[in-house]
Amino acid sequence: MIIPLAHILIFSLLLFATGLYGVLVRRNIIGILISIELMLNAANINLIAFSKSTSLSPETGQIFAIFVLAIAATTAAVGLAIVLALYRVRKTVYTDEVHLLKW
Amino acid sequence: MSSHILSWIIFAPLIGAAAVLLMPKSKTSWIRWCALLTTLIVFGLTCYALSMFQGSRAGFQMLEKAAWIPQFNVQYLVGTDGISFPMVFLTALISLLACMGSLAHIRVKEGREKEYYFLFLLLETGMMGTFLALDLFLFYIFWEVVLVPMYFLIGIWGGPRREYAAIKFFLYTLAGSLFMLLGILAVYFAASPHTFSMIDLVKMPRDFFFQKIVFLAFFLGFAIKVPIFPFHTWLPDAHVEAPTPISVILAGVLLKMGTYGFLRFSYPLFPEAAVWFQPAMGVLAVIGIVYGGFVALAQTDFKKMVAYSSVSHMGFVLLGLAAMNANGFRGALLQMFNHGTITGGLFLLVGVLYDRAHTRDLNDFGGLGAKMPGYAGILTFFSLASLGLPGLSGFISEFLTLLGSYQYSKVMTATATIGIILAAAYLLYMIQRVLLGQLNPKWTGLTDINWQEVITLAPLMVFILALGIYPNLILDYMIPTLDGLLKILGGAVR
Amino acid sequence: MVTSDQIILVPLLPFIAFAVNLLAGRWLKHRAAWLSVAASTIACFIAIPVCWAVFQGNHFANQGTWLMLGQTPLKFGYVMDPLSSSLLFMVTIVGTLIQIYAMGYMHGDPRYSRFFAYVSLFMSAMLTLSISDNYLLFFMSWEIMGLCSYLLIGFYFEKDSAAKAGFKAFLTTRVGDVGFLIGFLTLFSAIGTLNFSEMNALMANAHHAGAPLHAGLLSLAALLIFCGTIGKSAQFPLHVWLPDAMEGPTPVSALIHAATMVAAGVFLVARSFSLFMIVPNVLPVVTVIGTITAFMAAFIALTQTDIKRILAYSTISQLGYMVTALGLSGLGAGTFHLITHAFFKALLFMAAGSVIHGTHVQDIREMGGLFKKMPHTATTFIIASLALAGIPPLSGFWSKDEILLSAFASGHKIVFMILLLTAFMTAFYMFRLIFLTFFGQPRNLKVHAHESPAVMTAPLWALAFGSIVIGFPGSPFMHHWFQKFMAHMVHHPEYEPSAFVMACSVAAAVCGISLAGVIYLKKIRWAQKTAETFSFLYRLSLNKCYFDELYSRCIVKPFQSLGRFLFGFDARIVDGAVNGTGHATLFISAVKGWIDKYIVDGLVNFTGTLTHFLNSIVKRLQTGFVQNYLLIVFIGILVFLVWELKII
Amino acid sequence: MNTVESLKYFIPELILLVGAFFVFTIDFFVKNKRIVSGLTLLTLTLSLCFVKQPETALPLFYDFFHLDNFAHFFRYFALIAVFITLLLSYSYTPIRNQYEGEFYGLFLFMAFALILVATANNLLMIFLSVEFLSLLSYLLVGFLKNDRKAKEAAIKYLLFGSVCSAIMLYGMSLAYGASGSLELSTIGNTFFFAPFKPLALVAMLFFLVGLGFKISMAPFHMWAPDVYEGAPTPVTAFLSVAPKALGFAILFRIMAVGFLSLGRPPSLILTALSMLTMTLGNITAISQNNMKRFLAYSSIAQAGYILMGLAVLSKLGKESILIYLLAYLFTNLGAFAVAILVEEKTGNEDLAAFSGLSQRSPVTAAMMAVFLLSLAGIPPLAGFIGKYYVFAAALQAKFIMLAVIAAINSVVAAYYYFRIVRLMYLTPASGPVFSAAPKSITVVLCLTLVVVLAMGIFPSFFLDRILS
Repeated sequence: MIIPLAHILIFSLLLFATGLYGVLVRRNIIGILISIELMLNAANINLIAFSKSTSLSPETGQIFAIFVLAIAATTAAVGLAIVLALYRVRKTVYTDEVHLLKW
Repeated sequence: MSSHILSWIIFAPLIGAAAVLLMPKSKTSWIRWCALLTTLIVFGLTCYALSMFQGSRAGFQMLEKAAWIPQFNVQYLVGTDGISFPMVFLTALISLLACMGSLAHIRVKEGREKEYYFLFLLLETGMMGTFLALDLFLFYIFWEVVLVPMYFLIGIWGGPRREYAAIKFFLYTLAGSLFMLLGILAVYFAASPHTFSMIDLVKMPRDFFFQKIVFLAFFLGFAIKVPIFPFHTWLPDAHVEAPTPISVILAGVLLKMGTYGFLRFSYPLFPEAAVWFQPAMGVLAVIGIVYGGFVALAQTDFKKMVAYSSVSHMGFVLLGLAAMNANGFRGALLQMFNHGTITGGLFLLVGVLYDRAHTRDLNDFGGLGAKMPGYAGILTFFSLASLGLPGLSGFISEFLTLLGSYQYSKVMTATATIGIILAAAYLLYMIQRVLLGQLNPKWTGLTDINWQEVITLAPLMVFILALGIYPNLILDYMIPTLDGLLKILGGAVR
Repeated sequence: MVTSDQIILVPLLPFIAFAVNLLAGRWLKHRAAWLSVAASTIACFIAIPVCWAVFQGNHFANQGTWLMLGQTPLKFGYVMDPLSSSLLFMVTIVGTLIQIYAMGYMHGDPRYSRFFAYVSLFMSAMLTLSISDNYLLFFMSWEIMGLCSYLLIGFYFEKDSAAKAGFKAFLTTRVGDVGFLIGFLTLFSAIGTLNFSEMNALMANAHHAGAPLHAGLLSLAALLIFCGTIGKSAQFPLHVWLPDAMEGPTPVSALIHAATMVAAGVFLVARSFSLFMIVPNVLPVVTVIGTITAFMAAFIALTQTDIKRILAYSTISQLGYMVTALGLSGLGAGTFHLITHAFFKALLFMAAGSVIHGTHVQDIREMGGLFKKMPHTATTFIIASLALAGIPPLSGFWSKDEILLSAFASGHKIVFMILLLTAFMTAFYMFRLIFLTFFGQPRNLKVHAHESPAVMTAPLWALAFGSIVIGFPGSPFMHHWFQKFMAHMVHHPEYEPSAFVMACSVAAAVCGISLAGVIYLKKIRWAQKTAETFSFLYRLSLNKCYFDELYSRCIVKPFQSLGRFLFGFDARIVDGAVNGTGHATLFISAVKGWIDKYIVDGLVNFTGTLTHFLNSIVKRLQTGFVQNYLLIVFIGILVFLVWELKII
Repeated sequence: MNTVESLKYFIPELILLVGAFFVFTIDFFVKNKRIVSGLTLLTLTLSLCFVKQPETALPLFYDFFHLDNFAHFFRYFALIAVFITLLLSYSYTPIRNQYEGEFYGLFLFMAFALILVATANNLLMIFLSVEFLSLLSYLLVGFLKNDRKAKEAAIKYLLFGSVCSAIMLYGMSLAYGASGSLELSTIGNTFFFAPFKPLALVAMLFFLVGLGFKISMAPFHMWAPDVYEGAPTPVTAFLSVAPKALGFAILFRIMAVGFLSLGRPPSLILTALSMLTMTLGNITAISQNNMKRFLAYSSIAQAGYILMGLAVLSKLGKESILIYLLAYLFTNLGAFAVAILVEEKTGNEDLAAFSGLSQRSPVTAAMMAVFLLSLAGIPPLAGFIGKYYVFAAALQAKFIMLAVIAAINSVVAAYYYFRIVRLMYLTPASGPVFSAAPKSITVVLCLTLVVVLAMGIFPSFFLDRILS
């Protein structure tokens, strides 16, 4: 069965939107980090879908996706490290409690 | 070509400034004498250049040329002609006197002489460069260089509202000059080959619509500097707050940069647009004359009154420019010079009084004529020159201006003459309030003007008297160039 | 032997005296006066031979380029023609005599040298004006005279009234001067020259051709030039400064405000006579203004009590005579009266100064019976008054007769009647002054009068001599030499002498004198009675037609004064244009200052305020919540997406 | 060009990599951190020595990297920026702790990452290098231990940056889908054809988000003030200059190669963004009282001016970006050097610390005044040359409205720059008199001052080298 490209794209767009929504409304930083992962993965799905359908050399998109996964992991790692450090000094992981810097 | 006299004139103050910078802060007398010596040398150089200047020639003289930023075809191009040379001479003179005035008047805050004289000399370089640069880019650089020292000089050594006045002056002028920069760039890109050199640019024709737009851009820059109504409100503040010698420079030289800009750049580059804007310029000039006069009349602050009188008098310059005929131009350029000497002197005199009485409230004085006869005489002299008494220089420039503007528009001239009556009114009213009447017992302790101050004022008086009696002394240098400019504008020399 | 070019020395010498006195006055002290008098005397001795040569029918002129007006050179030079030589003759003599007199009068003044410096400068300017050959030079010296007038009126500047009077004088005349300035600018644009001789030639050509070149422009020019006269010669409605100018030292009043400077306005019209003759509709204006001035001033003089003010109004009145004469095309008559008037009016002032010097009061009601105490002063004063009243064969008779003749012969009967009435009033008020001052009994015992020193009385006698004889050149005894002499200048109508006019003139003068004698020597009550009967007219005259009060009333009770005056409407204009100039404009300028502060500056400040306002909004976006930032990013993306899709 | 061939053009980068690892290793064993810092400087110097101008544009590593004159300029730029930042860090007390060596090592990586960004020529490489840069930045911002503000700044930076990266990545996927390639040139060629234009525009917008975040372009600038305030001051100095410049470099490359064929719309959008950025930056800067925050807003506004050069997308525009960035590099680092000095001496980050500086330390005040004037674009200083160039580029391309808005903005900018000048010169002294400045800061100050002046007075020398 071949899933039409449009379906995949709509799915990825929904995934991206979900991620964006999560980023905008979650208060927990960990949650936001996870939402970011969703956004990255939405892009990944796009890349893979396109690599199959339109690309001259299908492997480039897929390789890109693998790199993105790696980067996502790194971002999460750094992010969690910083969250940890933040928690150590501020005793919170909620964005609405982190607003010392403003105006 | 062979001698670099103009470059020396421009950069000698800079060398002096560097020397001041290298001196130890505590040696205030060294610093003072160094500054005075520098201004004196610049004046000497200017006199030397005067001896080389050929008044009968119309074009640029003593040109010096070197590539500066070849990527943009920017040249170090300086030269002088009958329009700029009087201004250079005026700058050298006023700077020298202002420096002498600084020695006498300025109560330099503890240990800040060094900064003061450094900035002062830097300012002189900027002014000289502005008047001598013939490359638009170079001109702009010098134009801006003038601003910064002025900001500090007003801001640090000024009166109680100095910070406000300084930043107001700075921002106003900067706003104008940025638009001028856009105009300069537009001219540059419209020229083929791209160039900033006035010598080449003058020869190129420009599209009429383009001229109008760019004329406006230049106009904004120059109008704020002059200042033309309604861009004048920075002037009273700056003048009032600035220390005396700086007011002198401001009135004596800086205001002229605006009108000089019209003569040097706006008119030759955009002759058709200039003609198109002629009525507007004339109307603004007349408004400035009358308006400045009225407001000056209402002032109770001595310095503010003189400041507003500048608005009125610079209006005459603009009126002469707007007339666009031989007499108008001559009157305008002469008025530029004369206003520099006269108003410069008036500001010095305000300073003399302020140093003694520590107030400038006109209503507070009275009867000083008996107490300070020397001061009274000199103040009366300058006031009379300012109100255009024949025999003193202010008259002849106003007369030529009016003659010129009469050929252009009778109504404007008639309205402008209200300014003459007003000038008499506010100046004599000032004299009445300061010098005449009963002596206010508060001022029994005032001493008369001293020799140092008289020496500062004397050269100005000599010029005022000499030009009033025989204006050709300076007009001879101006006429060929101005007539040449008139030909560019398409008018016949009548 | 004097060559004509040495005439330049005439104004130059006093100028040198001025410069030296000004700079070195502190060390010269009383020698300053000698310097000025010497300069003036030498100038006199240089000038008189040249004038004499001109009287013989010669004509001198020379000029050099001073300035380029466009391509036209503007030449400055002198011209010695009948007109300028007459004036020069009068000014040098009268000026020198007054300066000699001033040596005595000003003796002991702390600013003695300054006084003589100013007077010398004035002499220099007046002499330049007399011989100048073009409008610009004329105007320049004209203005410098104005300055000297200002300085000398305010000479006792510690007195507020003196300072204000100077201010008023300068400003009022300046209004006229500006008119004059525009006037000759207009003239220049019409005929392209400012030179008198060239103008005369052009006008003569135009006259022969039938029509002037630019009739409209030239009329305008003539009217505007006449504005200068109105200001300088204190004609209605700009006359208000002259009475106040009496705050100055008396020699100044004699020199500047009686003999010379105020006459310069008349001289200006005489100088421009070819222009006035050729343009239509201007001479009637001149006549009307002159007549009104003559009558009004004489009317005011009737009731004044300050000795100098009476003389000041008398001067205004006589200047009105001269202007009327010129307006009636009587160039010879006007100029003649100018010369004679200078002599006897200067004498009157000097004698009045001598009285003041001797009594230290100025109010004639406090004087009386001074004849015995100051015989020289009194005698000369009476001689001058007789001249002024027009008693033959004194000089004033001949010149006044000429004016009346031109009014009569040219058919202006109303003008003639008014002038005759004025002559009557003139005689009356002069002799009222004399009888109150020199005759009767001393009314104030505190006044201890004494005769003035010789340095003052000698010039009085010299001028008295002049007042007697100076009229002869214009009299039938010398076959109206002066009028013929003037006719060389510009073609103008001449009238046959008329015995009727002479008789009327003498009758008016004699009536005036007798009436004054009857009232003020015998029936002093009549004066009061008359005043009560015609209380309206009396008060009008006493209050100088309310010209001065009008202004202050306008400020205090603007509406009260509205219907109250005979000259209400005119006075209102006066108020606006002259008296109130300073204060009215102060009000306007206060408003303008407000505009400046709130509107013009406000626009700029508004930009600043706007920036700060935006700042306060934009700043609030920076909440510190990272998700708000991301929301803004999201909104930004949406906005730009929509926009992008629109521009495609 | 294959890997082995490419390596010989890659020596400076290799030196940096090796140096970085070496520094990390040494840091374990050495107690005297001066040795570590010396080593970092040595590495940078070595790297600088080996930088050679390519004769032609080189497609390194199978055209993953594109080393042309443009990239070459940014190699120098990155190395100098890092070099100066390190000098600044040496005298910055809060960094002095046991992790000091790590800090230096991270900066060497940073230099490496910057060069990668400058040369990247492939969507994959662009993504990777930008992410590398971002991750390093997050770490450096949050470097200070137990600093509440620093940690907050780091987490905000990370969240904001990651979201923007994700959006950009989504855009990349769309571009890839539309063109079927990750090569910028191929993408550019494909977009020439009409049907792809809407998709291309969306992709471009997403690129603008990801890179606009790097260059702090409004409305993607919101992180900047908070992060700048929270980060250690030398890092702030660095962030305000280097990543921003490299962001411009890569954005220009993408716009000029990838999206040039879209014609006018990109220019229009960039013009709007430019106006928005400079206006927002300037307006907000007016009321700031914290020096770092103040400079953050100023740097946002400056980004707006540089965007003018980008918006016109012409040759002159490109030159104007390079020149503006160079002037900005030295001026801004100079200003930060003074800010660090003042912070060190007074322990206060507020603008008030500058009041009366001219009496307390005339030389420092004078230098600061020069830097501020240069930022305000007053001739004859470097900043003016930059501003002149962007104005020239805008006018040449007839973007008159943009130029006028920029001119008005310059006046507003002058107003707030002069606030500090006023504080330094016009208000009475308060606070301690300065003793001698640390040597490293003195070096930085002298260097930047000389360049700022020289570039203003003899710009042709610099223009020759940049534009050749």
